[in-house]
Amino acid sequence: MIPLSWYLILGAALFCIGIYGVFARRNAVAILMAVELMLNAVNINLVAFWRYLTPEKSTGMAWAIFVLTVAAAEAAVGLALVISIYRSRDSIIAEDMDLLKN
Amino acid sequence: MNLYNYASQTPVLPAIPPLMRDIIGVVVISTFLLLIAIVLIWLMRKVIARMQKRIGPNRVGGRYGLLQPVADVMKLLTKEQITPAGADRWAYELAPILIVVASLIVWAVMPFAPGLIGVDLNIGLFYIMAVSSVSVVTFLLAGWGSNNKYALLGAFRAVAQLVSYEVPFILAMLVPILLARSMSTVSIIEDQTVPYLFVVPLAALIFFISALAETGTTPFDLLEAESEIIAGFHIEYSGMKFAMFFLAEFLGALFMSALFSTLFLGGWNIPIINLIISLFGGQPIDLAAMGIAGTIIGLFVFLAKTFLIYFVFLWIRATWPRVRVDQILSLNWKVLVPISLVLILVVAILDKMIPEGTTELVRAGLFLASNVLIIFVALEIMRRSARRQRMEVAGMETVDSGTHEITEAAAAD
Amino acid sequence: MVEQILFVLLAIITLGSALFVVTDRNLFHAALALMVSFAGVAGIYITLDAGFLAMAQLLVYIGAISILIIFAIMMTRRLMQAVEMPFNSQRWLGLFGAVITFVVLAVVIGRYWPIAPSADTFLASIPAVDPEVMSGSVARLGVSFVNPDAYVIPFEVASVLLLAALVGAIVVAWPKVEDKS
Amino acid sequence: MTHETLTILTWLIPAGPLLAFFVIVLFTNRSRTLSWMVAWAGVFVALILGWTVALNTAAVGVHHLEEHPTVASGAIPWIPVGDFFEGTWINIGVAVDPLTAVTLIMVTFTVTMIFIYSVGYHNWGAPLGKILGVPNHLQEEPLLSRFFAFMSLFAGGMLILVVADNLLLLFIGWELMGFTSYSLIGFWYAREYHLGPGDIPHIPPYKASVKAFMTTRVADVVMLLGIVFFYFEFGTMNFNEAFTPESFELVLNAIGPVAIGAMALMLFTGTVGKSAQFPLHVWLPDAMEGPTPVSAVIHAAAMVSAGVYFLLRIFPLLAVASGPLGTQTVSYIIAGIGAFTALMAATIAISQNDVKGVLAYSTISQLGFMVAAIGIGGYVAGAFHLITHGFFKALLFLASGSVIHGMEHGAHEVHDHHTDPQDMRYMGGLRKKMPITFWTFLIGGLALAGLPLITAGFWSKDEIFAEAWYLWESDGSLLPLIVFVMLAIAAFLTAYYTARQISMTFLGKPRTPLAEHAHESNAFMTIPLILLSVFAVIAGWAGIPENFPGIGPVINLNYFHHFVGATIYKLMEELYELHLVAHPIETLPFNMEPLITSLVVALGGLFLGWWIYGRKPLKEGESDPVAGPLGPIYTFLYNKWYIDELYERVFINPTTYVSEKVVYQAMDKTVIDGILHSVARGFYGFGYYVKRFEEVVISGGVDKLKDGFLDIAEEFRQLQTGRVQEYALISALIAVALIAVVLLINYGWFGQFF
Repeated sequence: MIPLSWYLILGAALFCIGIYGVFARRNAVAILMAVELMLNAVNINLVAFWRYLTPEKSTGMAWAIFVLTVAAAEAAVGLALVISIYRSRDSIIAEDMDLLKN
Repeated sequence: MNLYNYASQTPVLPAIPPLMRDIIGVVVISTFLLLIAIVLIWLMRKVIARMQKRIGPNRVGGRYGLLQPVADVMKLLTKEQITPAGADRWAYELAPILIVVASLIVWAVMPFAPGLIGVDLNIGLFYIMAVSSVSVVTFLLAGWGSNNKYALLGAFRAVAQLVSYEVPFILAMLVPILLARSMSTVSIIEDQTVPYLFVVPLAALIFFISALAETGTTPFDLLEAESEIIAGFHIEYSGMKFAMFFLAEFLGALFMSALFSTLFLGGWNIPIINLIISLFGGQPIDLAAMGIAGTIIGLFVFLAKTFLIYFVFLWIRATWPRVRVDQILSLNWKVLVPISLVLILVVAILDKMIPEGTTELVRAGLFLASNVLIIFVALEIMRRSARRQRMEVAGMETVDSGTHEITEAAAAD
Repeated sequence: MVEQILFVLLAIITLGSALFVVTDRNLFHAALALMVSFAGVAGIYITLDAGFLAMAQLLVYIGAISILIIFAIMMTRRLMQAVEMPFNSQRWLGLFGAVITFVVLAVVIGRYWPIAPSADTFLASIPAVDPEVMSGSVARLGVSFVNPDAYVIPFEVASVLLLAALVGAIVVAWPKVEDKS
Repeated sequence: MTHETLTILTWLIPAGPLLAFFVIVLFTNRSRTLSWMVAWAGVFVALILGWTVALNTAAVGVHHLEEHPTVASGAIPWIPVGDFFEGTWINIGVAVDPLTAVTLIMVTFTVTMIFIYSVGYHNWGAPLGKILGVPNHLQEEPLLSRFFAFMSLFAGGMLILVVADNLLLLFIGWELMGFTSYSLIGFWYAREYHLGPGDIPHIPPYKASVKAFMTTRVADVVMLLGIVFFYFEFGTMNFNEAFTPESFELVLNAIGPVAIGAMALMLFTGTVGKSAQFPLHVWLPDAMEGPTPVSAVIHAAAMVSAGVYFLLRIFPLLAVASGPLGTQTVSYIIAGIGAFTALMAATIAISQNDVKGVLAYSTISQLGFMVAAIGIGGYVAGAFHLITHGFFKALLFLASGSVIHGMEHGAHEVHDHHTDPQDMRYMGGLRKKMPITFWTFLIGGLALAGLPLITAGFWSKDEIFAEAWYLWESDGSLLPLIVFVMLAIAAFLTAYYTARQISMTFLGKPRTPLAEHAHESNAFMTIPLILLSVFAVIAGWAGIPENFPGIGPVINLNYFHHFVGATIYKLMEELYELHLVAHPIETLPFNMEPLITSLVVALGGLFLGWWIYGRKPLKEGESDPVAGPLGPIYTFLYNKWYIDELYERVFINPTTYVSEKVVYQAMDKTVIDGILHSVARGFYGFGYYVKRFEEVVISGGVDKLKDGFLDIAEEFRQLQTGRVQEYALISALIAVALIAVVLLINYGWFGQFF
């Protein structure tokens, strides 16, 4: 007896927590973690819709898998960027990375 | 598949309500494993001692030192629990629990005998991969938690090694999955009319090597190289916590041997005997159809195979030296992963090329032939590259064939 | 009833650890909480009969991504020793933004699928399908990945993306070698 | 496997090499290693798919095939004919029948072997050669990428030709091979020869390539006319649609025997050019100027086989054209040309000293065998010899290339770069130096000579002899007997010069320091030799007649005969009942005479060759022992019957004269150039004024505009703080606000919420 909306609300909540992390954290690694949370929220929605609406198709799961893939790639590249930035400017504070200012 | 109606397939204890049955199943299996670990300790000490021309434990409990492990456990239980200063309490306390949990729950999908299995997931092997990859985290917890350089170094080594050996481990697991067209351990066992060890020996070899690395036994025991980073990530642990790490290691080794016997030796099944029988035109024995007797026989067969493989583990552990960390990683990335990728490709293509209706033996023969071919080619390439490296080390130049032709050709133009 | 309790527990675990992730000062603990949150999401998948995805979640997120994150934290940990402000100047505005986003989303969801569980409303409970369909879902997934009418192109593209990410990560994180000449 | 799957796989067979060609040309041409790997990948894909298709075709079973020979076929509309919408379309498509299957097995395998071999032949891994366009001995070929690109294109063309189900697609593959053979023969475009008096006459590769291209063009034009004629009469180019009894009767009644014979002969002319039959055979010996893998792939695996394969494809047409209602002339011409070519080339081959030259002429002669067999109506015999010859001739070419490689190695060791490493007179005693090459070459040579009962060549030649003898006995026409006799002599000479070549190359003592210092080649080259030699032996066993004394009853399947015969079995039966063809596809009764003949010629020739050359090998500097006794005949043969000189006088000189004097000097220089120059001046003057206008008006205006934009931008840049999180927050807030507004509007402002 779990309504679909519960899953959707859960996904929304997770997404908003992630988005708050992206807005407010200073540390780049923390921002990456928050982004991973947001991706998870998306996956919850995909899987919930798949299970409730079209369980006999494989669409939802397939796209969840793609999101997983993208998340892995994103984590790898993002953390590599963090490390190289840390090497070059000795700081991973997102606010300090404003080379594009003006 | 629902993890929370679990072990519903077990024919034993049918009367009890499902939840009770599940709890009983979990308790029985875990207790059995935790107890068998004690036997394993004694076994390891005895076997390795024999291999090293020693007698091994021979005081406590008769001249075979049967009670030695009990004494060890007593000692470990009564030791003082020390928590290092500046330790990250969370991680430090969590690590031993998690590692034992992780090494226990993988057994959920291990078929001990026909009908005697925790739960027959249709993605059993995938479950094993996932859980064993989770167990990597615990090393990091331990290493970071116990605020200690050596522990952190050990954790780094362990994670690097385990994460990179995940790849050939999983790739080698994919080959039986391809052959059996299923990820369920039970159907893989039932599919083996010929044991996969004789169908795809290369996959078995790769799986065995990477299993050694996964369990961190010699020659890949860098994560607890006593002589370099005194016992690695669990250096700061004492008493029962240390014992839990130890326990997890033993269970991991045992699980790897059980998995090997499941994937490549036919698990509780008796394919070779059935093969011989059917060659003489007899009716092959179906243990699954024999009820409780079949279960008992299957259990014995399974345990026999498992302990055979575990003995090989001990053998290697007792005889082989430790390799360097760069050697470990280059072995993984330059040898095992490419070979296993090629292997998967070949197996898949061959599986499609063989026309329908060819008998099992012919299929097995073809796969075996392809494996042998790959092995030879790989050995040849490795030999050449090794020779090139030796020449570079010796500082020899490759023969520079001459400027003579060039002037010649220039004259010709 | 059991499902609801289970779901609520999983949701609490997930959201709580997620909050911990975005608020905790100690990044290492944040990463641990992240793992817990991932595990909670995996549990959610299991309640949705997507065991394969749950395992994939464990394998990829906990087994790979979290490990990566922890490595990054350890490699940049000299910064973490100094206790610092975890939030930047726009934290209150950010909080407001997040909350308002959640409100809007909740309103929309509430409009279409009522929150309260009651038997008569649309999709009030997980629709029952015969176990064959569920047990065959992984096989269907696999087929749809290599089926030209389904997802073979995205699948290949994803593999190329992974390769590119691999190479790119190595290239970016490679230490700068100052040439001797 | 289902019909559809098989068809898709068949479409994909040529795709691999063609794709490899484009990938190499467009992307990987900078990296030689990557290029050959890509080429290997393409050809391996072709191998796997080709063998899968072939094996699945064989799995269908002969009896079913005899009823429905085409196991896979699919076509797509390609060119609209006449009106785009109502008009018909020319379809191109693929079809697989037993003939395609066996050819696929042979072609894909040999081509793969040749690709593997080429990597070693071009010294991959050795230090890089410096000079482009000439062979860099013992150094890596600088143009390796180009080489493999063209080789892939060539293989793709051949595979297209093999799987094609219509004349048009077949012709496309045909021309692809024509072009690539041109560019591959001329691969060492900068090579020049400084020949001494005693040396073997060579012409430089670029001339050889032009010669090959031009000669085959002559034939292809006639062939194209034939195709047009075919399409005009039959109304389709698809073999399965065209070759039905009804359409044959229709066409025969419509245009009569002479015209259909002319059509057959026009198509046959293409084969004459491609398969180097007299009088258009002159290009093939000079085509040896290409690298040896090219010689192998052109003269054994692919191109020359394509001509014969084409003849087999249109065999029903030939059979009808020379059938009872047709004219015997067709078969007389085809078989006569084939037999004469076989004999002439064999006679030339006995006097050649170039190790590849001998093989070149033996190729011509063996092709003559096939064409003669087809000419007298031996469908299966021709196909069988095509397949076996493909295997052992590729083996022989690769082995000779390995010999040359070893000799070049020796030349490098002793720093002698004037002795021709291809000249057999300078070889000898290589048996000890290059054992693997020797044994494989021996196997190939014996197969070529037709060593009885073991080698593949024996079975296929014996099939041809048996066919000819049977036809002579059955309907007593004189043609098969003549063919029989000529081919017998040719086979004798074949065995003779094979023994001569093996003896001069491998036996005895080294006659020069080059041979003294020769080395065995690397594994890249030897492994294909070994694999090919296996097939050079066992390929023949598939065709042992069931009524052959001793072995036949034991094995008791003439599998090849029934399998390939199934391709047109049904069609020929129907045509035979309509009295359109002289014979259906029938199993030959066993005759002693052809067997004895082939035994005698093979063993006799081998023995004679060994007696003259092998028993007491040539000493250093000793001339050919038969040169003395034969006298002027030897000179005549040595100069290849003076055919090249003849063509030079008759065709080439007048053409060059006319083009130089009349066309170039008179027309081009004076008339056309004059007109062009005046036009150019006019446009130049006009362009000057356009330029001025552009400078003043347009660019001036653009500058003004730019300055304006710069000033605006100065103001706006203040907004950019460079902090990602701020951007994210702002955009998110805006988005949420928009959504909120939309919702409010949607739900009638503050109407019934919740």
